[in-house]
Amino acid sequence: MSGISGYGNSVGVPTVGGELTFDECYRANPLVNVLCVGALPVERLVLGVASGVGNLAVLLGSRTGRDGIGGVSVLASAGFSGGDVASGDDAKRPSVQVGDPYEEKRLIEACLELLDNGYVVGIQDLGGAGLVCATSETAARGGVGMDVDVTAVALREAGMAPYEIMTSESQERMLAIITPENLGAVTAVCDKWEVRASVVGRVVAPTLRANGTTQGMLRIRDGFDGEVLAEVPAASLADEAPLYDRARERPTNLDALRSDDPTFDEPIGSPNDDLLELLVDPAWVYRQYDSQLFLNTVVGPGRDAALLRLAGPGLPVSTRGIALSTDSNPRWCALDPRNGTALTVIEGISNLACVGAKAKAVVNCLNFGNPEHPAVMWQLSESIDGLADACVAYGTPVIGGNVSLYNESGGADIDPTPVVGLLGVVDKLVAPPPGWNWRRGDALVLVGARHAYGEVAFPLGGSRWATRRGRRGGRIAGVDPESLVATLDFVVAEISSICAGEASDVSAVHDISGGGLATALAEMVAVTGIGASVIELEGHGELFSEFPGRFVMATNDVAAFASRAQNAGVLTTRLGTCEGERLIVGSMIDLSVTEIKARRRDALQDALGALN
Amino acid sequence: MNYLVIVDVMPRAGIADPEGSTIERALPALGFGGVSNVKAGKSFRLNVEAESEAAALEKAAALAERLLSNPVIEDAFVRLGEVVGS
Amino acid sequence: MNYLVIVDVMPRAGIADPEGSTIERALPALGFGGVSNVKAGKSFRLNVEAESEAAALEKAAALAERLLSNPVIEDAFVRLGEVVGS
Amino acid sequence: MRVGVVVFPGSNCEYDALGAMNTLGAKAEFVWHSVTDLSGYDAIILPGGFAHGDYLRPGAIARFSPVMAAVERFAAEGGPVLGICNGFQVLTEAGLLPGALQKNIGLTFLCQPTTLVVTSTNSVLTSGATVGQELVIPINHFSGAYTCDDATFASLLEHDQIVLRYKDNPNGSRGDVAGLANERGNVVGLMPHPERAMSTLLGSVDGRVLLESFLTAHVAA
Ligand SMILES: Nc1ncnc2c1ncn2[C@@H]1O[C@H](COP(=O)(O)OP(=O)(O)O)[C@@H](O)[C@H]1O
Repeated sequence: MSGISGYGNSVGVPTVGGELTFDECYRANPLVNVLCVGALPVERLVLGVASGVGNLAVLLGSRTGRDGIGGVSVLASAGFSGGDVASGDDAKRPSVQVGDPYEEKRLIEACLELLDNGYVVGIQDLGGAGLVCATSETAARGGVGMDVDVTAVALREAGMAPYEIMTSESQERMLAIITPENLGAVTAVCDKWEVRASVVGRVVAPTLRANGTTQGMLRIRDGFDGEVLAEVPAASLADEAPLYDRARERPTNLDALRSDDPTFDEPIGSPNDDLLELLVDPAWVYRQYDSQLFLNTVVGPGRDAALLRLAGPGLPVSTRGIALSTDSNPRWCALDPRNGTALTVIEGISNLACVGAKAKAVVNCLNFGNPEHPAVMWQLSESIDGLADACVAYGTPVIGGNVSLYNESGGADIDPTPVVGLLGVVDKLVAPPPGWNWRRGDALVLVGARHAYGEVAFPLGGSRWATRRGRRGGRIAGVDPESLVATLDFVVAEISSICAGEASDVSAVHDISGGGLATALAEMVAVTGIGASVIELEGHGELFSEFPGRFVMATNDVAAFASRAQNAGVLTTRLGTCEGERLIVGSMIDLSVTEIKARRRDALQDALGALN
Repeated sequence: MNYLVIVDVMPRAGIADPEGSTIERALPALGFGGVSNVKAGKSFRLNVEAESEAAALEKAAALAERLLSNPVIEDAFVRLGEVVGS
Repeated sequence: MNYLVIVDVMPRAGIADPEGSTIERALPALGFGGVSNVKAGKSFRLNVEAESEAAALEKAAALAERLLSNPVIEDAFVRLGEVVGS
Repeated sequence: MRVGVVVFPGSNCEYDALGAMNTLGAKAEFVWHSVTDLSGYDAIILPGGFAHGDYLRPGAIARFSPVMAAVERFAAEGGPVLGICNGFQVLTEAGLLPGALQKNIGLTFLCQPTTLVVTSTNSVLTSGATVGQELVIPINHFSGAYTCDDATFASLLEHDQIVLRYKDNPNGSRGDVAGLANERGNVVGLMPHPERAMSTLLGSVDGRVLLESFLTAHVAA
């Protein structure tokens, strides 16, 4: 959190949302996934392509140190359990990176100014495998060769070997391809922002091969006209990587795990106490992040999805909005990586619907254990299939992502943790969506199927309720895409009309996800400060079962609302009324608003309290 | 006895020190030429209850290692200040 | 000559030191009893080009006063490290 | 009304401040930190962000930027100067406002709405508000706990320089100070972000009364 807060706030990127998951399996393997969204007019798009023989490759930003050398190629492909890394020669270990948001901020400003002025032919960030990667990829995409002078790279440490310079993963660097005529102008912009700029490479013509085809070569040299230290076809590093077909095997204990289902035999206990235990307000986390910079955050962290005006410094005025949601559910995915991943996507789409946004695109980060373990490879493969299934069913292309493998320690792999990020669009955003603030007297309606699709009406496998009791087995819900799509479209239509400034009887909306219906109701109670009386439900399963694609909505004209839903082919159930100072759900839940608020507010701080 | 112990925590050699470099870059404009190699770290002062100077230093070193510094990126230097009282 | 100078910057007496107090509060739970009066500040190391030790210290003191510390809330302590080179 | 919004390397709220000023009908433009002449401007804003990375202490390096000597002259001549968040920190480091801003008592960054109480209208920022008026305006900072010695605090009270206080102190600020003016009232610093409270779509319009005061201050002066 300090990393996100200290770097993100300072570099000037509002952190508008997120997801927080605690589980024993991350004890030695904490995961942090970051999704960053930018906006630019399409005509200003510049790609990471080197072109134009004679053009220069300019390295911008930080000096290069021994940061993370071999990070991608060595650490990422070695399990830490083997001891080879831990026991390695200390001096050879890569330096840990210390981020410098101030350097990055100046680098960003300089790059934007270079791009605005049209000084740049191509540009790429330096990430895994550093300069090797950036130079070979830009050259390969441009079908050209590149000569790189390792001695031209500004260094932070003395005595770095050429391979260290080329593979260093020092952050806060960019590689820009420019024409020689623009060098002076580029240097001037960089000087203004106090950003270092050194010409480290030249675009050269591809070499003609014996068979008549051409091939761009990446040549690493000691001085531009000096000795050639390495020479490889650029494409061999960029796109011609070896393909593995690793052994996959369905985990042998999966059937046993799935049949150990808390749905059927886990004692009911006290629903009141259970509900209080499930309430966690992540505000303690997100208030450490600047969520408002640039004045576009209409819905910030803490609700279903973030909603921003599609605007920004230097962008044309628009009344459109973009919505973002990130989701993951390792509990589901451990039991069924394929459907668990699909359900995770559905949860993301549902979150977007709550702020009136139609899902347009998905990104993902696949966090898995050691893929050399056949069971992990099977999970990975299943999860990707589940993602593909969901994206086909709901028309949401996967436009990017990342992979984090070898999350293993002491021989134990993490639970499969695909994290999805969804981007949605609101066509007209002139008023905020309703949020969770129902009014006294409003009718409460469950929108979407009351029962889960499949054999069990209210599955508890993989639920937070069961996990808290140490029950990690069971089955998760199935999905009926057709009724789901109708429900999602209905909610989007209802909420987007409010965003467009139209009058509506709807006052609140929240999707049902982690912690089930009871948790969704309690969260809304905590935020509005108004209680609710809800009908008797079909047992504790209905309180705590988690299957996405359902919403709690509040309306002051339930007849009109129900008929709109019916016309759209969407199921609704009248849950009760917003009233009083208590949340009462049939005979199972009876809690005061004050108690719900307090427990939710303090849960995280109490749990993590030691240092605060 | 009660010993005053001072713990300085500095970035390790080879680890980037953005704060130090930023200060160093700013100095010439402030009229401070001839200053180089600026490193920025932390300093802690604590009163440590112990049997002897050696014991106080040992306790502070353990504390420095476990809590006050991140040994992956920082070195801790522990020294005695003057005795505070008994 | 080039002198290594160490500047410690500490919160002034009477000025709140939330970082020091937080560390102090956390210590017993981490098994470090008998530690009190924790103060948290900063430490800087610089190479100062000067004619003599005294001149180096004087330059560093001026720097500490003007830039490295905020005299409204902090005290600066300047001392020599070992000579770095000539 | 020409408003100069000073941009240091590392500033990040400059667009927001500029936008707020322009929304209120001013002609705002950016002033790069190396500029030494502010004669064309009627008012100056030091916006939020992390000038020079906030390294060392927030504002510690920025106060030495060339523009600050010009800001000092501008203020000495009675020109309205507003420091928002990081800008407030720069003003205290530069000695244009007394005291200092320390880390929040909880040692975490805080981005959240706060309720402020107007405690003095004796400043270019609060002249259009009324004493006792409550305003909901977000804060967004790590080092926002105002501190000063007893003599300074007594003098602040005596000269009615505390212009905004937190209703529910979020950061350990001495005397709940959220915003402060110099004796003359033309230099004001505050930790909350009035430019973030300019639109119902984004949650609050309570920043308007403050920024409108600031814009009319020049005319009144
Ligand atoms: N899980 C994934 N799903 C979709 N696209 C992916 C995934 N993993 C990687 N990609 C895409 O492959 C490209 C290379 O990814 P990566 O090697 O992680 O890039 P980088 O090192 O620049 O972050 C990127 O365009 C990325 O979006």
